[in-house]
Amino acid sequence: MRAPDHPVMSKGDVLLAVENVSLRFGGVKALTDVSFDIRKSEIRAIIGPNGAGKTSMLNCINGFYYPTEGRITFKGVKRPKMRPYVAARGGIARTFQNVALFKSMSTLDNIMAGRSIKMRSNFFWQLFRHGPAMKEEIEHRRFVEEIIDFLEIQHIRKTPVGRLPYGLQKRVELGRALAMEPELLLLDEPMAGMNLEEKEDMSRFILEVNQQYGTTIALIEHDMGVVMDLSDRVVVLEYGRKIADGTPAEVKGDQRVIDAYLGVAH
Amino acid sequence: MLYREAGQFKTNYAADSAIFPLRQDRLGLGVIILAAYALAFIGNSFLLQAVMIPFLVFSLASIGLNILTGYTGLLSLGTGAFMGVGAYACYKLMTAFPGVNVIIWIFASGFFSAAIGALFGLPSLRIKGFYLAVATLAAQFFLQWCFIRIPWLVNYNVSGALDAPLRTLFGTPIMGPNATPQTRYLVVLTIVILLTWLASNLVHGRIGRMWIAIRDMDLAAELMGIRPLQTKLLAFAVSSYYCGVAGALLVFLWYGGAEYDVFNINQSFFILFMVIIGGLGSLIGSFFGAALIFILPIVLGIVLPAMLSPFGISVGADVIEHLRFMIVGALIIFFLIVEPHGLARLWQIGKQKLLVWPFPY
Amino acid sequence: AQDSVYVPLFTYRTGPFAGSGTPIADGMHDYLRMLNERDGGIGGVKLVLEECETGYDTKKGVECYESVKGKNPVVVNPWSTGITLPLIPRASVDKIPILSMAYGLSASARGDIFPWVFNPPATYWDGLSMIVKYIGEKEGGIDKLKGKKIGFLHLDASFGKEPIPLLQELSKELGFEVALYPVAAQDMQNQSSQWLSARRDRPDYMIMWGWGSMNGAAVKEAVRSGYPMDKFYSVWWPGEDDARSGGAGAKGFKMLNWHAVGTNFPAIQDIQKHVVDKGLSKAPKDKVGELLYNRGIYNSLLIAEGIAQAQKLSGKKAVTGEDVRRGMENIKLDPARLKELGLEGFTDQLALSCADHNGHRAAFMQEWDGTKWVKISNPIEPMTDRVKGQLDAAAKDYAEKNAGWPKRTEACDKAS
Amino acid sequence: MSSAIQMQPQSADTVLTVNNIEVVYDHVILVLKGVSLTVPRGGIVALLGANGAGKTTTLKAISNLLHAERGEVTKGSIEFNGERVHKLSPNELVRRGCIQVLEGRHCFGHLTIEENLLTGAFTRKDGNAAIRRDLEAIYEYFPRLKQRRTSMAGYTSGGEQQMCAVGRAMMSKPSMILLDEPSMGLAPQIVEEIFEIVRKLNATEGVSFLLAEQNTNMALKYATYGYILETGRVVMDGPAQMLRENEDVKEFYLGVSEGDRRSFRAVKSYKRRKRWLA
Amino acid sequence: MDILYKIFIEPFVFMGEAPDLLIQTLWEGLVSGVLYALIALGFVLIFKASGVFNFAQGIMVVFAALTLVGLYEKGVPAFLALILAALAMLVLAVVVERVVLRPLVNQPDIILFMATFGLTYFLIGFGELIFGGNPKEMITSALLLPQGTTELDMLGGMVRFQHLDIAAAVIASIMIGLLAVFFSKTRIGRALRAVADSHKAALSVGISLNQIWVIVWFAAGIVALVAGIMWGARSGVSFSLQIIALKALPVLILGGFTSIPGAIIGGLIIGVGEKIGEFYWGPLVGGGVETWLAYVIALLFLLYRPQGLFGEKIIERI
Ligand SMILES: Nc1ncnc2c1ncn2[C@@H]1O[C@H](COP(=O)(O)OP(=O)(O)OP(=O)(O)O)[C@@H](O)[C@H]1O
Ligand SMILES: Nc1ncnc2c1ncn2[C@@H]1O[C@H](COP(=O)(O)OP(=O)(O)OP(=O)(O)O)[C@@H](O)[C@H]1O
Ligand SMILES: [Mg+2]
Ligand SMILES: [Mg+2]
Repeated sequence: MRAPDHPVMSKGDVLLAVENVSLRFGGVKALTDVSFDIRKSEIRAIIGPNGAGKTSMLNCINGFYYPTEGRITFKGVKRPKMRPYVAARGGIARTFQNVALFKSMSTLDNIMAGRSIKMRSNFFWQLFRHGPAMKEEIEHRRFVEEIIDFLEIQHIRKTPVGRLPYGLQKRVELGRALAMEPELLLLDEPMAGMNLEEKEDMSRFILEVNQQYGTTIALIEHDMGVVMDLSDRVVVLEYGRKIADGTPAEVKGDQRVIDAYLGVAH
Repeated sequence: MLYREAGQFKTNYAADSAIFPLRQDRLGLGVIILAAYALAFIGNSFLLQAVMIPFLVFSLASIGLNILTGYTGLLSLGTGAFMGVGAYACYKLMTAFPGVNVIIWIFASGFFSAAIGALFGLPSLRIKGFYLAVATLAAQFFLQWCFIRIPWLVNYNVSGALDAPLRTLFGTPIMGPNATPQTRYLVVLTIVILLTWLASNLVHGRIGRMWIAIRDMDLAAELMGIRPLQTKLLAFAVSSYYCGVAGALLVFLWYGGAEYDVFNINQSFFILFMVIIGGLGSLIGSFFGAALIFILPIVLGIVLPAMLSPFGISVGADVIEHLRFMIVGALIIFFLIVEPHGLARLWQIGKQKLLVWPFPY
Repeated sequence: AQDSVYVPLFTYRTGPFAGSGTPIADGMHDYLRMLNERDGGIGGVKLVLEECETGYDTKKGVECYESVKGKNPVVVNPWSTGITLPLIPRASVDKIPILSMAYGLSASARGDIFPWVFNPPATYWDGLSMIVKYIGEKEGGIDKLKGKKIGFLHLDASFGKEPIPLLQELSKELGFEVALYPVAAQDMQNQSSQWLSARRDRPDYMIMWGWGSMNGAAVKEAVRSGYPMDKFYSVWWPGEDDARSGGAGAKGFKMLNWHAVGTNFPAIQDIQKHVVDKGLSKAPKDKVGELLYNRGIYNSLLIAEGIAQAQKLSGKKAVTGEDVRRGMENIKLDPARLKELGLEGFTDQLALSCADHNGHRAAFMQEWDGTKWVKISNPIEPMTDRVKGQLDAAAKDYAEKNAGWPKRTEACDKAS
Repeated sequence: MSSAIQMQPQSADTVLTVNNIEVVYDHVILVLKGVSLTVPRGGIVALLGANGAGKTTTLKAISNLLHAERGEVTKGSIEFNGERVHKLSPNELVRRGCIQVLEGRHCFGHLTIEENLLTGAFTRKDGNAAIRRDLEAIYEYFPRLKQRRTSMAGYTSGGEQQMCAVGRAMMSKPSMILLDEPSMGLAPQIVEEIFEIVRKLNATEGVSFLLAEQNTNMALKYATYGYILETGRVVMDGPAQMLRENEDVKEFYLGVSEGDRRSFRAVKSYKRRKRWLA
Repeated sequence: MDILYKIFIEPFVFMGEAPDLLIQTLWEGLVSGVLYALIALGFVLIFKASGVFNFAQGIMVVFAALTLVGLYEKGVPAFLALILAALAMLVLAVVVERVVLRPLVNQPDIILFMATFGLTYFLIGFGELIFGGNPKEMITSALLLPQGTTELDMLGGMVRFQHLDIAAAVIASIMIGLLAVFFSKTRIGRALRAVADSHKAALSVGISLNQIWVIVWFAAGIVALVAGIMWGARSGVSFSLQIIALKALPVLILGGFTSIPGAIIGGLIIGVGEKIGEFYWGPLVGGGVETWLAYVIALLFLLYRPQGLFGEKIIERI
């Protein structure tokens, strides 16, 4: 895979900063005054009980929701209200809690669709499927095949994703997000509904993406084992508020986190 | 055993991304196209004029609507009107510039309906599903009203209708009363094949993927950087282009003159049904759908009396018509139950079974 | 078959216009069937009758045309302006005469330009001029129309709009005002806005150009909104059912017509005897003789006459489309001939010629008395002088715009 | 490979018997290739297996929901309380006490959380008071639902929907629950809560459970018996205790190798043993 | 300037000048609105319960009315014929459920929509086969529906109220009230909305789709019968009535597919809107704007609320 073609930031710089973000839906306060940052090339976990506002946080980051208050800075640029596709083009990709694949398309096409923003050939060439259009198609196909190989999903390349079991769908979704060559990858419970073996595979992919391409990752996950093992830093939300932020070890020991989320068993 | 994937390996991505990767499929397609051309010389005028030409025209319109409804998931009930825009535009163009070959105007007329289509597609950013149908219905009724109310559109004809003046291609009349069914059929066939090929290129490329992405999950598509409005408008424009060309062909190469009323809401429904029955999101399905919805009733009209007469039942044309309605209705339901994803899917399953034949799975 | 003549009948017993289409279809069929039953056909050749159901749908109509074309039809009656239009150019190439009786393209009255199309006995323009003339006379002279207001309630389609240019010209000339009330096909049954507007504009007269269920609904709405029925006129398409639907309030409603209603003619009684009573007809007994049924008879009368004339002129028995076209150009229905046919007094005389495919015959006004139509006027001649200019211009225009339009190639029969 | 029937002798006290079923989707895709299992009355049976092994398909075959997805059982039989399942419509099955919690939540998006729960009681005839009581019980299990009771389910978070789906099934007072991945997307505390509920319902009301679960650890902790499915076949079954101690199960499903929990970071360097069917 | 005056001033001046006509226009609008609402209501019932957009509602209206009139013509007493017509709708509901809906459970909306089109075709053929294509008169007086007109002198003019229209409004309101209560306050009502949301989930909690469908199709059949009587009394009973059903579309869309009150309010807005538009502004462009005005009105409302005035919110969450 090629390195992302955005202005280079080095490891450790703040890639994304969330400052005092609040989000309300009528009476429901999904987020209240949350601040944290994500640094370049780290794996940042977001955890918290159900309904704590984790998904809403990701939705704010990539423009699907507009924060009622507060601001979000990405790569040093404070963003006003923006549409999700602008965020995507700026280098933010994500996967979804409820798989949101294009059900009728094959795995290959799903991942190819992820590359739409990288494709440039104009309508005219598309019409004739010749010249630049075909060249581009093949070039990107090569890239996509790399992802497919990487995720070990060659055997389902041409299967419509609607027919795949849940776990594989999650994997294809990751592939689709990777196809965008994002700088920031938001993963919303990528391992839900997987058994251990598959979780291990998935962890492997996430680590590899992170280490090899320096992709920054924000990860929501309920499996504490995964979170503790993979992440560099963890932010904990409860009822829309941030209750802890720190390294996995710190967070694990935090009494509030134990009360609110982990329970006794961990 | 003739239909097998085995032994056909693809060594490069270009070959693997081909629209018909299987050799047998390519062969079959060639045979069908050849047969279609051959038909011009062996078919009688009823077959060409009353069956094949309209069948092709409706197939083209179905492809148009399929791009919008099937591929992009935007329900439209304004197809009839968009076809009308094409027809009226073509009429204005070819009467204003009689010197230019009419084929050019037929292709050009599509651009007018594309523009109008895109205009009425604007609300699609906000409105979805059956609700979007209202925007297209507004188009349907408003445009139809314009067709009646603006006599300029028909060059102030007293009849208030479109007529087809004589136009030639390479010296042979292709439009107007003197054009033979053969030549018209050949022209329509060529245009339809050409446009189908282009559509197939589009839907198999980046643009097609963007359309399908919008259809399957528009929120996710947007979160992946696909601009929803642009993509939807493009679908509206391309779809209307096809409908517009189909409309022009309908009036000038099939009817040879028509009133505004042929572009009414029933026409819109008619095309929609072809698309659904044929298979949403399938080009070949558009042809199947057109065949089932348009040709089946004709066949029934011929076959039914012949079937009933041996039993000494001679029934009137009206009873035949009633039976025809009932049978077509029942068949539609039947096909939907057998395969809700349309005839195209049935075709696919058939091919899959053939691939593994003689084993069931 | 050698010794038969193939006459397809385009009918619509289905669809939204079936209410008007069915009695016409019955009348057309029964008269020709009667000739078969009673006389063994025309001139000793049997007529092969075949109905083709169009549902008043252009698509199906064209399909019908294509399917009968191969069977050498001697004449085609499209029974819909929408179907007639695409058939006009085809017919002249296929050499099949088209009989669009008092509908279709008015300009096709010009036989020299439209050699294959016939639309007797009068065009819509003739019809409009007759109504205006009649109204004028009621007012005490056509010049008395000055300052009056005439409403024109029409189907918003080519058919309904055709008379508008003439109406406007007449209004300029005679000084009356025109108010247009278009009714869209999909709103045929819901005309409250039109009649509301009529209440606002208070037209002195209302003229209707409607078809199918539009007519019945209009009568109903007129009654509902209290429009004076005796000021309400229609062209020749409403039937008894339409008037009846207005209930008692419809009394006084008037329309143009050119043939009798009722069964009081030997030929129609023959229909009852040979066809209806034998169960060969689809028409309920009490509908025989109603207005639209008899309209169908008139249509068939022209067909039969065309065939008979063709046989006479060509000397053949099994005549072709070309013969019949010539035959139609020689139709001469005078009282003597009508009597011979058992239809004495059924209709006014009609003579067609090579140049005149219409006849521009007079029609009369009839009034609904609550249960039946009553003839209330003498024949009203159309204002030919005022109409002719329009007609010629329209015909010329058509021929010009349809570049390559086939010119008349056959010679005319001078004798007629 | 041992068959379930042999190991768990069919007794009068079986609620559910699945006998060698084959399932085909879309007429051509063969998914289950002869699956047999039994659930004893008052038992908790776990159905384990990798992605795409056919767990969901098995459950849907049992609750007769397959035909809604163009799948069909082409061979074998399923009996619930001695009755052939495919003769019953899904709603009759629910009436007889067998209810399924679908994989992937499937709440009624336009209904509020409370209305969702109440639809669960659709087949009940024991009056409003009893239904209200059970509703309160569910709110007690899942306090989060009580807070969100008037929200439209479509807007609630993934975990909230999952709780809602589980609660909804419990509202029907079933005698057997087919749970498809109940723990998916739930916070650890709630996962435990759910399994506690399973145990409690099982112990106090004798409800039988068939659990398709990826969280093998949990599942085997609470289940009495387990089946392992792989690509449409049962490859192993036995009492939960036994499975927990099986080396293969430990390796693939419990993440314990050589006695220790593996780290997720370590997987890159670690090499797996062979599988059963590979 | 002149055109601006004609658009923005003149119509209002005219309203002021002839208040009687304004009232009459409003009344006509209300009446058509009620009649549109009656048809729309049938759509709503079925949509609410199964997510099916029932294209066949129009033909069901015709079918119900024809059955009633046809039976009466055969000599069946009017009220018995009414009951028999209702029974016929029950039979239809059962057959449709068995033959069409049951095999198509859990299919996409558009497929079910298409199936109802097949049903429409079938019913058209079947209906014409039985009843013939001839228009028939509604048996208004035999059903004891009031006829005649009240003319009120008011505001310097006269306003006419048809008794039949008043009756239609009353009957429609009663029916809508009953249905609204039935569907919002009962267990069945909740189940209905559940079914519309997801067939699969509804099946899984034991809601009997079959039973629900029969109930709503029957209810929609009854609504169709009432609509058929009212429309038939106004413009005759014939197959062309089914075209009118198209007018229910903007009403539905405006009111929201799922809302019973939406159907009536949407109907009134559309009815009044198009009459006022046609009457006061139509002449500026030669009239006949009624054909599309309804859709444009609906479209304007939709831009403001994409799910219709009272429709269920379209859930967008990811
Ligand atoms: N569009 C919306 N409208 C109304 N409420 C919303 C909306 N989106 C989220 N909420 C509410 O905000 C709260 C936070 O939801 P969110 O999905 O962010 O939770 P989460 O932390 O992702 O939980 P889970 O772990 O269960 O997925 C929830 O209570 C939810 O009901
Ligand atoms: N509707 C369908 N059409 C075609 N194939 C399907 C369909 N549903 C499932 N399958 C196939 O059936 C197989 C079994 O799927 P199933 O969902 O039962 O697996 P699972 O064990 O529940 O997996 P997971 O743990 O991911 O939920 C998979 O290979 C899948 O591709
Ligand atoms: Mg979440
Ligand atoms: Mg599963």
